[in-house]
Amino acid sequence: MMRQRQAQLGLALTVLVLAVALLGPLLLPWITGFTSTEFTGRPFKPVGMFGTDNLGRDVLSRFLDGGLRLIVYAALATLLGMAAGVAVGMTAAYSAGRLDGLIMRGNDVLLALPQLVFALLAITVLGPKGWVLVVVIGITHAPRIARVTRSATASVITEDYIRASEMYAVPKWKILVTEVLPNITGPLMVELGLRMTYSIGFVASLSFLGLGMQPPTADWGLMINENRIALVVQPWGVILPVLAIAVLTVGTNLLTDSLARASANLNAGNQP
Amino acid sequence: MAKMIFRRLLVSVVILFAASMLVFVATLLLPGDPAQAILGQQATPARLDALREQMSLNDPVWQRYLNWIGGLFVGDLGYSAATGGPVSELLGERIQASLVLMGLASLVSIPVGIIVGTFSALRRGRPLDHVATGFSLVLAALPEFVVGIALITLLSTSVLKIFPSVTMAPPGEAVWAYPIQLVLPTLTLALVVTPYIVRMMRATMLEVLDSGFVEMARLKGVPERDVILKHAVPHALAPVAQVIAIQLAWMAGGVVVIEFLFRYPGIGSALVDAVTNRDVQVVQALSILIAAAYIVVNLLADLVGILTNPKLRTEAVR
Amino acid sequence: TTGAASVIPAPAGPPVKGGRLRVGLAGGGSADSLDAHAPVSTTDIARVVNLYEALLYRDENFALKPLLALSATPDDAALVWTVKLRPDVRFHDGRPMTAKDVVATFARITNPKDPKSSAASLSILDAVVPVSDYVVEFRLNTPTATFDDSLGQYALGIVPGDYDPARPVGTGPFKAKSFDPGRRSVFARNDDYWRENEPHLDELDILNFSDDDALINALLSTQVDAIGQIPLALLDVIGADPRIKILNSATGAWMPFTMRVDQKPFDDVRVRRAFRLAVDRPQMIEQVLSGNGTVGNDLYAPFDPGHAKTLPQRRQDIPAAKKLLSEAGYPNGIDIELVTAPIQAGAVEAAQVFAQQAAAAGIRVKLRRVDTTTYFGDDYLSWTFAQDFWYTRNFLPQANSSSLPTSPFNETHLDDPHFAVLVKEAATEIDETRRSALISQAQEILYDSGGYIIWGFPNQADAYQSYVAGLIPNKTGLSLSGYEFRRAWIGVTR
Amino acid sequence: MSTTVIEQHKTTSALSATGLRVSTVTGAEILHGISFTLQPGRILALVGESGSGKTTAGLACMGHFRQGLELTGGSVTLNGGEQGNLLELPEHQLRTLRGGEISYVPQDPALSLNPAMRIGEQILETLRVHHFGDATAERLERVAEVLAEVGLDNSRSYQRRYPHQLSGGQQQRVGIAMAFACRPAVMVLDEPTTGLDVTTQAVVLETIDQLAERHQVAGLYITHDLAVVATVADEVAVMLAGDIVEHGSTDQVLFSPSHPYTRRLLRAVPDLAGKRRVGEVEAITGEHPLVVPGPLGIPDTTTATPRADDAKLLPATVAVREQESAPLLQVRGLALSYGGHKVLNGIDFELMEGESIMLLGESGSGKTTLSRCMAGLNDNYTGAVELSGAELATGTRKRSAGDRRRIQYVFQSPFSSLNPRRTIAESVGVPLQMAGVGNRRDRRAKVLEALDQVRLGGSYMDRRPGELSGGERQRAAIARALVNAPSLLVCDEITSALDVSVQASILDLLRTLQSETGMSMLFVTHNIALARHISQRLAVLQKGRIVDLGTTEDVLTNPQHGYTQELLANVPTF
Ligand SMILES: Nc1ncnc2c1ncn2[C@@H]1O[C@H](COP(=O)(O)OP(=O)(O)OP(=O)(O)O)[C@@H](O)[C@H]1O
Ligand SMILES: Nc1ncnc2c1ncn2[C@@H]1O[C@H](COP(=O)(O)OP(=O)(O)OP(=O)(O)O)[C@@H](O)[C@H]1O
Ligand SMILES: [Mg+2]
Ligand SMILES: [Mg+2]
Repeated sequence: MMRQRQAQLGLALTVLVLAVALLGPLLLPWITGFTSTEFTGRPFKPVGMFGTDNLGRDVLSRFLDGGLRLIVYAALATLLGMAAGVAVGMTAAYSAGRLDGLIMRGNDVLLALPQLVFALLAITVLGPKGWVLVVVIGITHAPRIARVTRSATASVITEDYIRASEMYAVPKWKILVTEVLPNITGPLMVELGLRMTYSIGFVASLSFLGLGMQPPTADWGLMINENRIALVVQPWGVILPVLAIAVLTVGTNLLTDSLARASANLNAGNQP
Repeated sequence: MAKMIFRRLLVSVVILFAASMLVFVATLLLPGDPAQAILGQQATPARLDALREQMSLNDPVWQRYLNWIGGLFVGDLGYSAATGGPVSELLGERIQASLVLMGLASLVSIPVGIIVGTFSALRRGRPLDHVATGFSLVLAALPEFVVGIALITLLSTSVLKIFPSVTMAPPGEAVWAYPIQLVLPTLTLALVVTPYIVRMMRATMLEVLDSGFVEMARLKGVPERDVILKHAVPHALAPVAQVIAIQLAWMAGGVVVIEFLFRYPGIGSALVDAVTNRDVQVVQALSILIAAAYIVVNLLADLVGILTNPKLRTEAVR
Repeated sequence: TTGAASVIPAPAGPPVKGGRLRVGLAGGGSADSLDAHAPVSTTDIARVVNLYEALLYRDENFALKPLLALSATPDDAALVWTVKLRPDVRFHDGRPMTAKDVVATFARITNPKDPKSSAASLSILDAVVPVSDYVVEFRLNTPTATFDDSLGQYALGIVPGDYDPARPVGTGPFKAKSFDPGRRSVFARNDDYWRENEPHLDELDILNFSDDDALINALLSTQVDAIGQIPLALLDVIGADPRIKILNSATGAWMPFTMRVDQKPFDDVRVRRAFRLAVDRPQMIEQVLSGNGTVGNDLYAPFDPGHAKTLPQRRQDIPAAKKLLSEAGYPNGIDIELVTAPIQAGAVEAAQVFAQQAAAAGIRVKLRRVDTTTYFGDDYLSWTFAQDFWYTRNFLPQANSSSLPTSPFNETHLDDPHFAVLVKEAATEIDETRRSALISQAQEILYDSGGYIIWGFPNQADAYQSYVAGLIPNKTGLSLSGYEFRRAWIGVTR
Repeated sequence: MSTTVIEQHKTTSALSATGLRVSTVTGAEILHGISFTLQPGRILALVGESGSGKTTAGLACMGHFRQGLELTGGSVTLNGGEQGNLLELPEHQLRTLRGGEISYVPQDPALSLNPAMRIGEQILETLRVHHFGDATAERLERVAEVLAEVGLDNSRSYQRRYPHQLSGGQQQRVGIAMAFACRPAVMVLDEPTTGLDVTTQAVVLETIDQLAERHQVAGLYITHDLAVVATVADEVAVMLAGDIVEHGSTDQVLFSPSHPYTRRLLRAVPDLAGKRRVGEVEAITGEHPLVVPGPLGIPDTTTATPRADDAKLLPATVAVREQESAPLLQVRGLALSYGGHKVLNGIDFELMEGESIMLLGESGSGKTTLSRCMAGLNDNYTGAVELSGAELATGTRKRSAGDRRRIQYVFQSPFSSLNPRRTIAESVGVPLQMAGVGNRRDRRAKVLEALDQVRLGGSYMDRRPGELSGGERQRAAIARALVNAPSLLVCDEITSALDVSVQASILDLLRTLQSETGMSMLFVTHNIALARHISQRLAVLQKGRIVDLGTTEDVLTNPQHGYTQELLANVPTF
């Protein structure tokens, strides 16, 4: 019951932020009277409901327009990382032996490289483009996900139902997809939630360091960067996006956390 | 056991080596010419050439790599393109400063994380547990600069004006000579790191508390305090050590944002500087340093795992 | 637009001696140096101004005043300039400053093997000859009526013959005490300073900050006494704090958009005009500078005596811009990439505002933000449409730096023979009135067909604790009284 | 707490539980008010199927309730009740009783001993918390003494071992030593021999018996193994779904049961002598009712009368052996080792068409390894496995689809052999899919047929394993093996994870299927008592070698090898 409440809360929070992010751009300027790039007053003045930003644009309009990209990039990066990490992790665990060792050591090398350095370098080399962000963040996720996937897979592949499939000579990829994958969704969901949270924070952090989304894009991460200087004076430019990011990450975490536990229970039901 | 540790050590060295190669290649890709970057607007072809020669940018790549690796072994990290001085000199103080910050944050977050996690597990489902899990969930979800900015507004500029928001120490004097300046960066870092430890500690403690031997200890009449301290907690340490290792490693590479925010003179801000200045040698040195830190803490965590697990510890004995 | 905030009610009474002033400045990094002749970052400049002194300098009203010189006078052909030196000046190590040192200084700066930052503007210099202990002759290869202007640069500090940046000896009001690149530098009072009663302070600390945020927080939490260059958007708010005072100085510094006149689409003067007409300058000042600035008229050097004040102020005229674009072959508007970088506070913001304003005229701007290093990297001076930042200068040095084919920083790639002739004539014209007339004519060319969009001159705003006294507004564009901390004193004990 | 004190209470009850009620915090009642008393020196066996509440009752005697359970009524008193109701004592008083006055031996010592603590220290800890003796030296002495009492080495170095350095039987004896260390008046033993092989089990039972006798300890012995009950208990209480349905002396309950449940339970227990007719019983825990075939494969729904030697029901064997036809499966010189460890040491045997062989051996003897070699799940063996005269390739992937189809393998644990995320129909359909039955409709039809064969029926098609009981899952697993009509079914301890009654129904099913389809069967088990109920021939495996092979009757009545003789001597019977 507790868990259900948690899932509901998580879903509500996530949907709330997603709704803002998805509908916001459509509802402009109808809802605020301004577009997100229009000037409504001097910078950091209490014009409009939440004041103006560092260039004198309407904060609420920027806010409504600014969630989509962050969410899309973070989601894409997470998915990319999940896809790569899950594929690598499952392959490693299933192949066992030398290949496993090789893959996991390679993984360790990647893990040892500081993520932020990697991101800094990649963005400096390739420029702060959307796909670069997605790929960079995705790649930094992959080894971590691979690790989790590998250990989850390793505990599943000792199960007899995998042996049974082996016995019927089910192709290996099919065993991985139909037998293993559904049974490691628990840890993967946890990982997904964690990585999603992390991606959102990462995209925002890169914007904070001036490496992420580029002006004049309306973007939550960038908004924090642009307006944090006036935190004392006109905090809304920071508080709105920070709140949205926090609510979103907390929401996704709650949701995946409860999903993961539900799925763990489903598996536990299998044990005597 | 010694053999096992030796093997891990060997693997770690190989990994470090591979990482060094990756780092080297990655820095080669940095656009622009470091010499140009240093000289900036004042660059003339003659000066550029001289500087390139001085930085041995004209040597073939493999030779530069070998030179660099060779230098690493004798503690020679090369010369900073930006200052012209040895990298080791430039970084020495900053590494110390970062270590102090990380050390302090660990001193706060590790015991707090372990204690809160344990209590949360013991009070499972009760208000204290809900508060602790809720807090760690929210904190873990917030990007670090948000935590930092929130603390600055709360404790430094707007609400209470207790702590300085930036770090400043006279040259020649260490940052830790002014403890009050360390409060906010330490607190931010600790707040970022603690929730993970709390969550891991809670999860493993829950598992351990449900285990047969804890139940058995209770059925033996062992007092509850001993049940927790002697039977349960030691079993939670190995997985928590892993998490702590990951957090420490994250701190090594991820304090950038926090150091940047508080103008803390550590390796994080040095890294951002170095990347924008194309100070390749410094980027390389820092990357390999952080990689080494990652490998070392993980090795330590593995060691904790081996030491707390008699099965692994006694393997050689049998 | 200089507000009431520029009136500084200093702590009452005569200046108090003693005390330490901690100055926070954003910028700088591990590449910082104390070299008198190679200042790059703002902190470098602040240090150089206080350690070293040039022969002449620009005062707070941007008037050229003698500093280590007593006078600088040209001969009739403007080929030889005679500079009389102040006789009572000693270096920090106690040695007197003489003509020999001046010669050595200029030799160091123009050393062809290792030219320093001002070498380019001294290319006209043939030889520096000591006439007597305190008289020096500058012999030029090109007649230059405004050579004194060149001598008034802060990067031309006179240093002893055996100068070594590791032992930074100058004649300035402060001596170097310690230096930690990218972080902090400490200076002590020069007790033998030649000016009476100055400096007031015992010690001066200059602290580097990585960003404005940290800078302002440091001021608000009294970790520093004064900070240079605060974001204009925060002026009102910071000023509202009774503990804090604001120094708001109008300047001649400018932050232009640069259009390469030799490249499509800007090789067509109609396109350049259209772009200039698309800008709403007052709104630029409002949004980018929060109103703290002076509207520009696509002309630099507003404080030059020859500044063409009579040219009509350009205003936004969307229909005209559209018409011009259409005539130039862009009836459906034009797509353009604007390269911007955080080279100066407000630069990226100005680019965004421009993009927004220009859209009305069918100019679809795509911003490409790069980091400063990239901006000043290989492609510097060859961007088609970009931005730049210049401190206050008079017309001729500025034109020499940036508007002639021979200029080291001709970012607009302007190559107008008529303009070049006018500049050359003005440069040799000793008579000030006539020179001014020539300058006005040259400016008219820029006004009509130049590659710069000069939309305004941002004010320079600094903030300091109200117990700090002696700081005055300064038009040079350098922060905090042009970094002349010899004036500053601590009003009350804190 | 000296022996003399206990002597005084010899006549009174050591522990008496009255009206124990326990329910989950969500309100479901698990114990419906059960009562029993324990006498010094006597052992009460609490028997019942899995989930009937035995452990819950045992723990309630200790005043302990698992997370999620709570006491709703009843009392427990010790030594005639002078300390009052144990369940109402404050925590600290209860603690002094636990491990001291009343102690507990857990089911699984591998999980219940702290893996990070030396065994001597674990026993010492018990003594310390109960202030046994005055000084550490005295306690150390007691540690050595009690280890000797349970028949373990009591040297210092042995005491310094960690649990993982002991075998399962040794671990269990450490558990008993720990429980016995403070000389308790009452001991609760929760299935202490489950998971041990018969030889070790015999030793442990012996130890318990002696300790109880010698020190006048009252014992509550929880088990589901009626054969063990016959060996160890003085009294028996039978539990069914949270109630004690029958209570009496061992002889009375085992040989003249009065409650129908007890009777059914007893009938499900396989006996070595083969006197009881195992199977034909309706599974007690709601298993699907079985239709029992008569001698000629015709369903026989008449009431069952005990018949001797179930295996004789299988007529095919006799016929086959008489015809001396070619063997279906021939194993020659099969050997396998993991690293330096030789697991199989040259196995030779053959299996006729329609014949059932039982492969018997203790844990670790190589049973699973051998059967997996035949199924092709182990591909690193040497030697040959021939099917109908043709040598099989080593791994399943290398075998032809036909070979794969003909040998089918059923895994030991039904809890791990079905993918919890796939429906029964999906899992059962896999062999068909891989055999190239492409059409979904055809597959479903065949799956349904197989499910019918194992008496599950169509309603199970779209369920997932989590919604099935253990017996039902095992049936589904068997259905998967049957769906392609194999010639040989390899069953690896397929009933060892199940309750006796479920085991009975599975045995029934296998016998029926064999007679229906005429397939051969290799039935792997460690439970010798099953021998007469399932197979015509018996092979005894020890340390990777077949040490005895012959007809069931021959081997049981006239064992050749010493190991077989020892097994037969140790098997508990009643
Ligand atoms: N912590 C618990 N929360 C909820 N229900 C429980 C809990 N522990 C046991 N049960 C339920 O109580 C019933 C009795 O469990 P118990 O463990 O006493 O059975 P058992 O007879 O010991 O079975 P087994 O032979 O499998 O050990 C079962 O139906 C079980 O599902
Ligand atoms: N994959 C493996 N690697 C190494 N040793 C193994 C492996 N699998 C089994 N063994 C060893 O081979 C021996 C025989 O194992 P096997 O599983 O065949 O025994 P078993 O008779 O089936 O035992 P049980 O009754 O416990 O199931 C054991 O000693 C076991 O430790
Ligand atoms: Mg039980
Ligand atoms: Mg087995």
